[in-house]
Order: sequence, then structure tokens, then C-alpha cells
Amino acid sequence: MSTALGKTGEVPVNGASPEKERWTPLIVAFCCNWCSYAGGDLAGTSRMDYPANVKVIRMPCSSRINPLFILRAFQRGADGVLVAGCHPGDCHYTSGNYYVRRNLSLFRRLLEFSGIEPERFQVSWISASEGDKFAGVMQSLTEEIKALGPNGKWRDSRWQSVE
Amino acid sequence: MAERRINNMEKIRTAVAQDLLSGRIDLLLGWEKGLYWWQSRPLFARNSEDLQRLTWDSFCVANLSGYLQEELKENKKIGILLKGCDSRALNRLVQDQMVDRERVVAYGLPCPGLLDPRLLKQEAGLELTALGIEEGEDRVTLTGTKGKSIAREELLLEKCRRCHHPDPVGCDQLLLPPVGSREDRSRFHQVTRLEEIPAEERFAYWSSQFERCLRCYACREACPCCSCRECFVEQEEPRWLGKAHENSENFIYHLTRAFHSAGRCVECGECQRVCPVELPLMELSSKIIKDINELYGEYQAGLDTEQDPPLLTYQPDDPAAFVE
Amino acid sequence: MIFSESYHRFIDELKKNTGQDPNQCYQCAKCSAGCPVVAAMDLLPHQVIRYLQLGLLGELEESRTPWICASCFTCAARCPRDLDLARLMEGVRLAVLRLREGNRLSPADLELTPEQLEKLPAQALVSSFRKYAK
Amino acid sequence: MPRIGVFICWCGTNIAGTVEIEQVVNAARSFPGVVYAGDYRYLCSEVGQKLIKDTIKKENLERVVVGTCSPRMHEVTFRKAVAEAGLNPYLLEVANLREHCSWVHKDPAEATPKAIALVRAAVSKASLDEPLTALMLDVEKRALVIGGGIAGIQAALDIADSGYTVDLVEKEPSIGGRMAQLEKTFPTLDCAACILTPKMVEVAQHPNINLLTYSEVEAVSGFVGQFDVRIRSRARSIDPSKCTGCGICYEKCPAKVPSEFDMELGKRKVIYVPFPQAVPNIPVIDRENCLYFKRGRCRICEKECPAEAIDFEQQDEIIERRYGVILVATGFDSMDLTGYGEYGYGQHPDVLSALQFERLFNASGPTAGQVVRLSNGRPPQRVVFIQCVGSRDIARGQNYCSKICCMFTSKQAILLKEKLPETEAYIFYIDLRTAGKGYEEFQRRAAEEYGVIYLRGSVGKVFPEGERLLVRGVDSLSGRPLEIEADLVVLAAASVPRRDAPELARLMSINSDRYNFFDEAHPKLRPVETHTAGIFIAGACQAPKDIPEAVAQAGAAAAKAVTLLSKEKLQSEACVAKVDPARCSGCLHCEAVCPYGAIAATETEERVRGELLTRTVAEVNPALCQGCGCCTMTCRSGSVTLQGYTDEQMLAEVDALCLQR
Repeated sequence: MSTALGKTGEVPVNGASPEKERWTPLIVAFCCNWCSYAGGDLAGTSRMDYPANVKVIRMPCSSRINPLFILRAFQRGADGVLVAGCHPGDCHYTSGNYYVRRNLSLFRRLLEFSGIEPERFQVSWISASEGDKFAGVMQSLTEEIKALGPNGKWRDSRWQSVE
Repeated sequence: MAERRINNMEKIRTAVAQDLLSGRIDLLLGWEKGLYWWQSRPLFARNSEDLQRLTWDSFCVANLSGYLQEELKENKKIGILLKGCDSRALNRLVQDQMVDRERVVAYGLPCPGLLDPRLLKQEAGLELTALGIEEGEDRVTLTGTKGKSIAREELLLEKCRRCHHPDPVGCDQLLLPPVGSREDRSRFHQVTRLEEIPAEERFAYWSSQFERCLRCYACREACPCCSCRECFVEQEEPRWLGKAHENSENFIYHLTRAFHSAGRCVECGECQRVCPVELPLMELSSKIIKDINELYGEYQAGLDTEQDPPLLTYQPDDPAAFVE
Repeated sequence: MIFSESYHRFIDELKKNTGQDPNQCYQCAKCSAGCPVVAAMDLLPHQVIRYLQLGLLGELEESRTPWICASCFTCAARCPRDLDLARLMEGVRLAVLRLREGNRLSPADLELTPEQLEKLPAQALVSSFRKYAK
Repeated sequence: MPRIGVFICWCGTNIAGTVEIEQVVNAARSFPGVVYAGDYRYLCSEVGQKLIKDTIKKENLERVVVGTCSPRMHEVTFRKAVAEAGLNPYLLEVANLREHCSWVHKDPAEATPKAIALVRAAVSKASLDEPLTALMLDVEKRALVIGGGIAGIQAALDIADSGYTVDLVEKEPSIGGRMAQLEKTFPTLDCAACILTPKMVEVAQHPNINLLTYSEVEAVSGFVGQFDVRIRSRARSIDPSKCTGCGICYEKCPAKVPSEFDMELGKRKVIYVPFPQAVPNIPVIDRENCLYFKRGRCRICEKECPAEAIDFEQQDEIIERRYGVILVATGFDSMDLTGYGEYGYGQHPDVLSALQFERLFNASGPTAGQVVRLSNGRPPQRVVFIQCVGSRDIARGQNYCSKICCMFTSKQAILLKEKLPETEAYIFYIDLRTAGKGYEEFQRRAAEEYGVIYLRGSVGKVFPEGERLLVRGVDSLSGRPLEIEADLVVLAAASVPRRDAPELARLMSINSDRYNFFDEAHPKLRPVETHTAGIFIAGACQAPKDIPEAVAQAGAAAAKAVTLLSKEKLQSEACVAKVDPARCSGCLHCEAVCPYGAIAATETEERVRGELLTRTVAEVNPALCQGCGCCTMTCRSGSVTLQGYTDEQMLAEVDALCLQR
């Protein structure tokens, strides 16, 4: 545990310190272009407010995801990762999210099995008309991960972020 | 018992010799004795002389199906001896079009389970070199220990103790009578145990394991489902993963390798057997198998080649392991 | 108030007891059309479901129909909505009994000698407790 | 490292009001590869676009990043601008600074760093952009219409009238479909044949329509603009160039089998035309039942045919042809009612399905237009109609409402009353659904003018009693059990997809719903398209519908088809998947998940120890690929990647976003 956990000193440790209050988690959200990314756009046009620590990567379909993208995000210091796609049955490409559901269900359980808190990796179906759900998911994800604290387990000890 | 084994051996040898000498196969993949009595290693037999060394005993653990891809490049037709788990590996390779089934003659060896030298040593309290064994039907006598006798079941390799399908499937011929399926074994008790401990402890457990990983990739080399031409860890473009001894990278390597075996792993245990630092790698793939069974229905890779692998199909009302 | 809180409690209880949701019915009345004892009923079977949908429990309590239903399952076999009306009827009977009789029977009330107990079929005991005891 | 230019848009105050533009521009200057960073008030304006174009030339930019509104809004605009400056349009990346940043965050201290991170990610991705080119695909100016019912006929006529050649394939010996079986149509009571036959003749005579009856589609490959289709035209055993349609052959033929056209109520000959107005009016020999084909003797038709048109040696013809578009209009079946034992269907000759009953009215039907009981040949005194048989039945039938039964039952009751005014008509219905122009009025006429008795309820059992049928039902409104002695019982059977619909869907890789009706691409906005570009659907193969709806949908589908056919070239998706054959091990898991059938096995050669070996690898057909990337998820070695969203680019984006907290 020494290599990965030893670096937790860099980021605020658990406990109710003022520093922790200030700390915001970094969340990477992989969103499919046709539903979830569009849902994000709708949250924007509707001027909904959600935490700025969520950053979206656009993909054509949620099935463009590769578990290695998720692992990479954690390794580079993300505190949470979200994959969002069309609701089952609504995939723009007819079936991509059905495969995603199987793949990422198994992957999520494997992550949990390795000792990662399952809250850190979530999958959500957000349609293009669900701007409120988009904002809501980002909000609740941020709060859940804030409660967990920084992801110290997975960070590459050599990786330095900039403020 | 010993006599029966010799009879078995002759039966096997005669069957494969016929095919090898008649030219039906160019090469036979089997086992021969290694340096010590508790080791049997792969044999690449091309003639009757080679065949004399052929052996089938309680230590023929290596899954030979992993050699097929490479050997088929140079041989037209290959015969291969397969235990239950090995046969499923072959079937899975065929299903993935890695092996042309037409060019393989599969001889099935119903498998009573193999012995774990580590357990023998532990039970005897002696170095293996000072030890010998005599195998009976259900018991094993340790010679050199005043004749201590132990139930065979107790001495089996971990993977054999959780094996459900000791009889080979989809072989061209079975060389020995079937031993019957064993459904009552718990395959997942270790996984369940790990699932139940708190996340922090689990992370500590895996950290302490992966920390020891040498990244020698022996697990990958031995795995019959690792059939990529270029593994992701070796790719430069894109560079999925660094090569440093860094715990996060070791985590990523092992989780990804296990995930890449999802729907493919036949539980032959080769990954774990060949690991020089004895990482409990089977638990990762067992975890995935357990989840597949729970979420998407029982699936045993390589058992029924007509069944779609679980990640290549879906049901519109599949359950999800996340809040949708 | 038809759809009061007690109505929902009743329906939830009914669903739990019978595994059937009366709101699944669209009132085609095929149950009534095929029922062999319909002539003796004051409410037709489909009307029983309608009363359940509307929460008219008082009326059901007065009705003969649940007691006439012989649980022949003709309705269940033919229902296009896959409802098992025979089960619902049993659920109504159960509800009415509990409503009417309350918690009338407790094991202590049974003044039976061991010999008598011996002769009683266990099933009879179990079902009377099921009906008359909460 | 390519030379990258970054342009940040203020979008008036939309972005600039929350994001400190200057900070973003300054930060961008420090990113690897960035040789220019600037900003403008409205980048999407003419002037803004000109700024981009001019700067590309002035600074020799090789990649462009714009920080603007959502790429879903203006990506196309900026790609065009970049292309006008001579750069490949796919060398542009968009950072979404408005919808995903300035509009959802109020505090500049939060929004600005996020904007910088988003721009950083876009720059990282842009540095790995490769020029992409969409394929320009030829369009074969020929349409295939499958199914010669009213929808297929209408679609074929519309496409043909637009000047394109149409092949109309029909499985049966004649076009006409279900509509040809009908006596009258609701709500106008037009004679179905009178309005259909002229259209059938028009099809036969249209110079642009090539009619292939007694034919079936066997294989479909290719993609929009270039579908390669194999059609089997079954041997009619008649030489169409000689046949005059005189009908002597079927007059003389000694063998009879139940007539499919008459729903098995009447008989037809083994050499036959399905109905008198058949198009083409050329008989076929049903080889399965023909005495000559079965036993080697007879050939009476051959002897009798004055035109010597009979050809027992005729072979099936295989037609392989390329089409630009395919239009599917295969219609529906009437549900098999054998599961409804309580109605006595199939057990009693006086219990009929609605389509069977319809045939009784027809002058060329099994009773020559006499509405009689099949048990004794006498006209019925009382007829009971039962609706929703198999429809809205989640236990034994279909969950859906078949939509047309309320209307055709009313129609049949009216026809009955017109033919036999003294006969009583009872209709058991659960709900009456009469939405449609003139439909409600029609149903009311049945009740009010014709005296049809509507009973809201169901029938529990139909069983013979003496010579008649006893219908035991209930009127749910009055709460009264009813027993009706009837002479005929007519069941409004559910409309279901054709039995071979799943097979056809598989052939064409189009989607079906849970009942095997073909799925439209979007239930509201793309009702006649399928998920496979270039394949359209019309009529009851998509869902139960009546004639006006089927015709309207056929016209719509034809218009969509013509739109495609009228294009000189079709542009394919540029961001398509690509396989690295050196890395690919050929497991073809990608092929298994591809929704478009765009991945197939191919052979590649490699040298192993001096010997040339061939092995299987996957290959993407860029014309079929729609760029979802599902294949990439199955590929462990990353041998298949998605251009425009490569693995390297995705990782670069992750790295960039994570670099800055």
C-alpha cells in the first residue's frame, strides 16, 4: 500500500477539516453524443447549476468506452468517473448501450472487488431531454464523492496535477 | 491402482501412436516427466521414440491448448491431450477462431483432479525430494513418512477442488472412461469471502498482492484466452500503461487482464500456477464468472460453443450493477 | 373519499396476499361471460374487480359473489390481462373475514382435547387460523 | 507536433460573462503545439469565421481548436470554415465553453479553470487529429419494393412516377395483397376491387415498374446506394410470353386444394390464378400438389392449353441485381386462433375469422357472394361478432390493439344488414376505437341506421346447441349475463406480422419490435425509415394499420426513397472504425456486436519464418459503418479503433482533463 497510499498526503486527508470543505473532487464524465451530451447541452440552455468539477468527454456512443479509459482517469487523479448514455432501447445506434450495460456492470463489480468504492464509478442513462437529470446526476455524484474524500488508492504516485 | 495406471498409459499411448505414425497428425502435444517426480512437463512428440516418454499422471497440470496457435503455423495437423479444463480452453479458442478445429485431433482425458505438490510437502513436513507417493483410489500414501495416508481430495490443486467439469467436452475421442460431473463444489467461496470484507481491507489485500507483481507477464503467456497478437501492455501507440513498478499500474494490468478474460476464462488456473510470486489471480477471473452467472445467467466458457459469449449478446431487460 | 389511505393499504394488502393487481383489469368482462356460477351471483365477477378498483369495499362485504365463486379458474385461464381472478376472490374473502370477524381466533381459544386435536386435519387448523387470526 | 491555433469565442456575454476570456487565451498559449491563441466576440459570425480562415493561412495552422458553444450546435459551421481555408475539416476540435461551462456555472473563479481544462483537452485531442475523408458513394438509380399489397403498389407507383426504375417483388402469384381479399372498405363502403384493380393494372403497365410475382428475396448485402439483392423468381411452369390468360387450363385441371385467397374456405385448382382480377393474369402450377409433379401423370393442362404455354421443365430464375434503396411493405397475417378453444374456431364450420367472413360477401368467393352458414348452406338469422380476439391479450395473444378490428367489424355488420336486412347482428366489444376521418360516424350508422346491437363485454364460450351455436357472454354495462343463439360467429382476429418477418429482418439487418413488426428509426420523427440507411418501411409490416394509413405511409416512404435516388452521390460517415490488420487476431467479436453488419472477416497475408501464411482478420466497410464505436469495446488489443475518437485521443483527453484540478 505504501506506493499508492503514501501519496495521500498531497491531497487533503479524511476528516472534517476546513481544507476538506474547500476540496472539490475531480470527476470525468464520458457522455454519448446523442443523449447524454445533448442532455448536458440542455442543462446549459436551461441554465441549470451543477458543480464545475465535472468535466465531460464526448463520445459518439457510450459503447465507445473502454475500461482502460476509466482506469486511466483514476490513475491520473480523477476522484470519480461517470459513463452516461442513452436509455436502454433508445440508443442512437440501436444496441450500443445494451452491451455497455453488461460490460460496465461486470467492470464496476470488479472495481469494487479490487477495493475501490463503487460510488466512484457510476453509469447513468440520460436522454437528450433530461437536462434536469444531467444536472442532478452531476450534483449527486459530486456530493457522494465529496463524502468519500479524495481517491488516494489509485493515483499514480508520479502524476502531478496543476492548480 | 498402479497397474491400472500403467494400463491407462498403454491405452493412451496406443491410441495416439496410431494417429501419429499413420500421419493423421504431425505432432502430438502431451506431457512427459520433468526433472522431479512431482513435475510433468509438456511433450512435443513427433515420432514413436518421443512417444515413449509420454506420461499421464497426477501432475500433468499444464494446459497444452495454449501452444496450438503457434504450433499450427508449422504443423498441418496436431493431436492434443486435453483434461476437462483444457478441452474447454480449446473450445473457447475455436469459438474465437484462434484455432482451426479441423486441424486439431483432440484426445480427451477425463481427469480425477491433479495433486498439489505444495500440499504434499506441507502434509509430509518434508522436502519433496525426500518424499515419494503411492496413489490409491481415494487416498494417497506418503512414502518416507511412516506411511502417512491422506484423502486424495485433500491434496488436490485448488483449481481441481473447485472444478465442475472434469470430463473433457467436444473432443474427437475420449481415451479413458468419464469420471462424471461434480456439481456440488463451491467455486466461489474465496471470492465470496473477499466480497464480504470491508472495501478498505480488500484494497489493502490486493495492494499487498499486486505490490509483489514482477510484471513478468507469465500469467498472460500461460493463459489460453490471452490470444491477442499484441497485448495492450506492450503497445506504444496508444500507450495504455507504463512499465514502471508502480502499484496503480500493477492494479490496472491485473484488472484489465482479468476483464479481458471475461466470458473466456475456463478456470484452468494456469495464470495462478505459473505466477512466480504466487498471486491469487484466479480470484479475479472467478469474480467475473460469478458476476456473469448472477447477472446474465450461468455461463461456462467453452462448454457449449453454440451459446453466445455473455459480452457479445444482451437482453433488453438485462439487470445492471449500477443505479440506472 | 374512495381512494383514501385505507384504500391503498387495503389494495397493497390484497396484492401481497394474492399476487394480483386489480388495476391490471380493463373490464372486458370475459370472466363474467365464462363463469359457470354467474347466475347465482349478485355482483358479476368483473364487477367485483371494478369495485376493487374503485375501493367500494363496503359493497363487497355485502356481496354474495365472493362466497359463490368456486375457484374453478375458468376466468383465470381465459383472462386476456393474465389476471387470476380466483385468487383475487380468495383475497376478498380473506379481507372480508378479517374485516368482519376481526381477530376472532387465537390458539388459546381452542378448547380441544388432545384426542380431538389428533383427529382434526392439520390443514383445517392452519386454514382457520389463516382466516380467523391476525 | 502540429501547429495548433486556438480561438475562444465570447458569444457576446454568454461565455465572456462568466469565463475570463483573457485567462483562457493566455493559458492556451502555453499548451504544447499551440502557436496562436486569440478570441472574438462572435466566432460563428461571418467575421469570426473569416478570422479563423485568415489565421489558418497566416500562421500556417495545421489544427484548429475553437472554444465556443456546443459542438452539436456549430461544429458543422466551423468544419466548413476550416475546409474553406484549405484544411481537412476533421482537423478541428470544439471545446464546449457555453452549454457545458459558462451557462451552468455562475462563479468565474470556477468556470474559468474549467474552461481552461476543456480547451486543454481539446488541444490534446486536436494534436492527434488525422485528416478524414468521407466516402462519396454511387447511388444505383433503381428501387426494390418488397411486397405487392396496397402499400407496396402505392410506393412502387410513386417511385416509378418520379422516373426511377422499380422492381416490385411479390411472393404470391398476383399482386393485390390483403386488400384484394376484401369486399368493401370502411368507412365509405367502396368496393375494394374497384379501387384496387386499376392500381394493379397501372403497376403492370408502368414502363418503370418491373413486376416480379411468385418471387422472394433470398439475400441482401451492401449498403445504402448499393444494395446487392438476390431474388428467386419461382417457376410458374407457364411461359408468360405465350399465355393469353384464357383460363382453360384451370377449368380443366382435375386437382383441387383449399384456396389460400379464400382463407381455406373454398377450393382452388392446382393450376390457378388466385382471383379473377389477378395481375399478372398468368396462372401458376402449384408443384407441391400437381398430380404430374407428384405422380408423374396427368398433364391435362398441357393438352388443353391452346397457346402451348405450359412448361413443366421451367426452372426457378435467380435474379441478382443492385438497388439504391429498398422499401419493405410485406403486410400482415391474421392471427392463428387455434389457441382460443372457447370460441370453437376450427371445430365448428360456422365460427369464422373476420377475413373468412369477408370472403363470403365476394362474388368470386367460396359461396359466390352468398352469405350462408357453411354447415347447412342456409342464410344466417343471427350473427355474433366478437372483437379483440388475440388483441390486447397479454396471456394468449398480442399486447397491442390491432387498431382496424372495431372498424372492420362494424363494416361487416353493415354489409350483412345490407345483404340480409332481417338478420340480427350482435357485436361484443371491449372498447370501441373509431378514431379516423368518418369512422365514428360510420360506427354510429351501424348502430342507429342498421340496428346493429353493440354489447360491451365479452364472450366466455361458444358451443353448438342443436343446429345453432350458443354464445354465452355478458353485457358488462347492464351487468347481465347473456345467452345468444347464433347461426354464425365471427372473430375479429388480431393482426400479426407475417410469419417470415423475422427472417426478412435478419436478411436486411433491420430491427423489429418484440412482436416482429419492423421498427422505424424514430417513432415520431423518422416513421418510414429503418435503422439501416436506405431501407424504408410502409404498411402493416410496421404495425397494424388501415388502408388510408398504409397508403399515406407508402407515399412517405416513396418520397424518402426518391430523395435518396435523386442524389448523384451519397456522403458516408467520415468518423468510421478502422482495423489494424497487423494487430488484429481475428476473433471477430467486433463483428458480433456491430449493429450495421459493417464488419466482416477478410484474409491477410503474413510471413512466418519465411513462409507466407494467410490468416483471418476483421475488416470495416466504411460505407456501412455509422461510427458508434461499439466494436472498439470488444477489442482487447485495440486493433479496431474509431477514427475521430481514437484510443490515443480518448486517453489524451482524459490526461488533459485530469492534469488540472
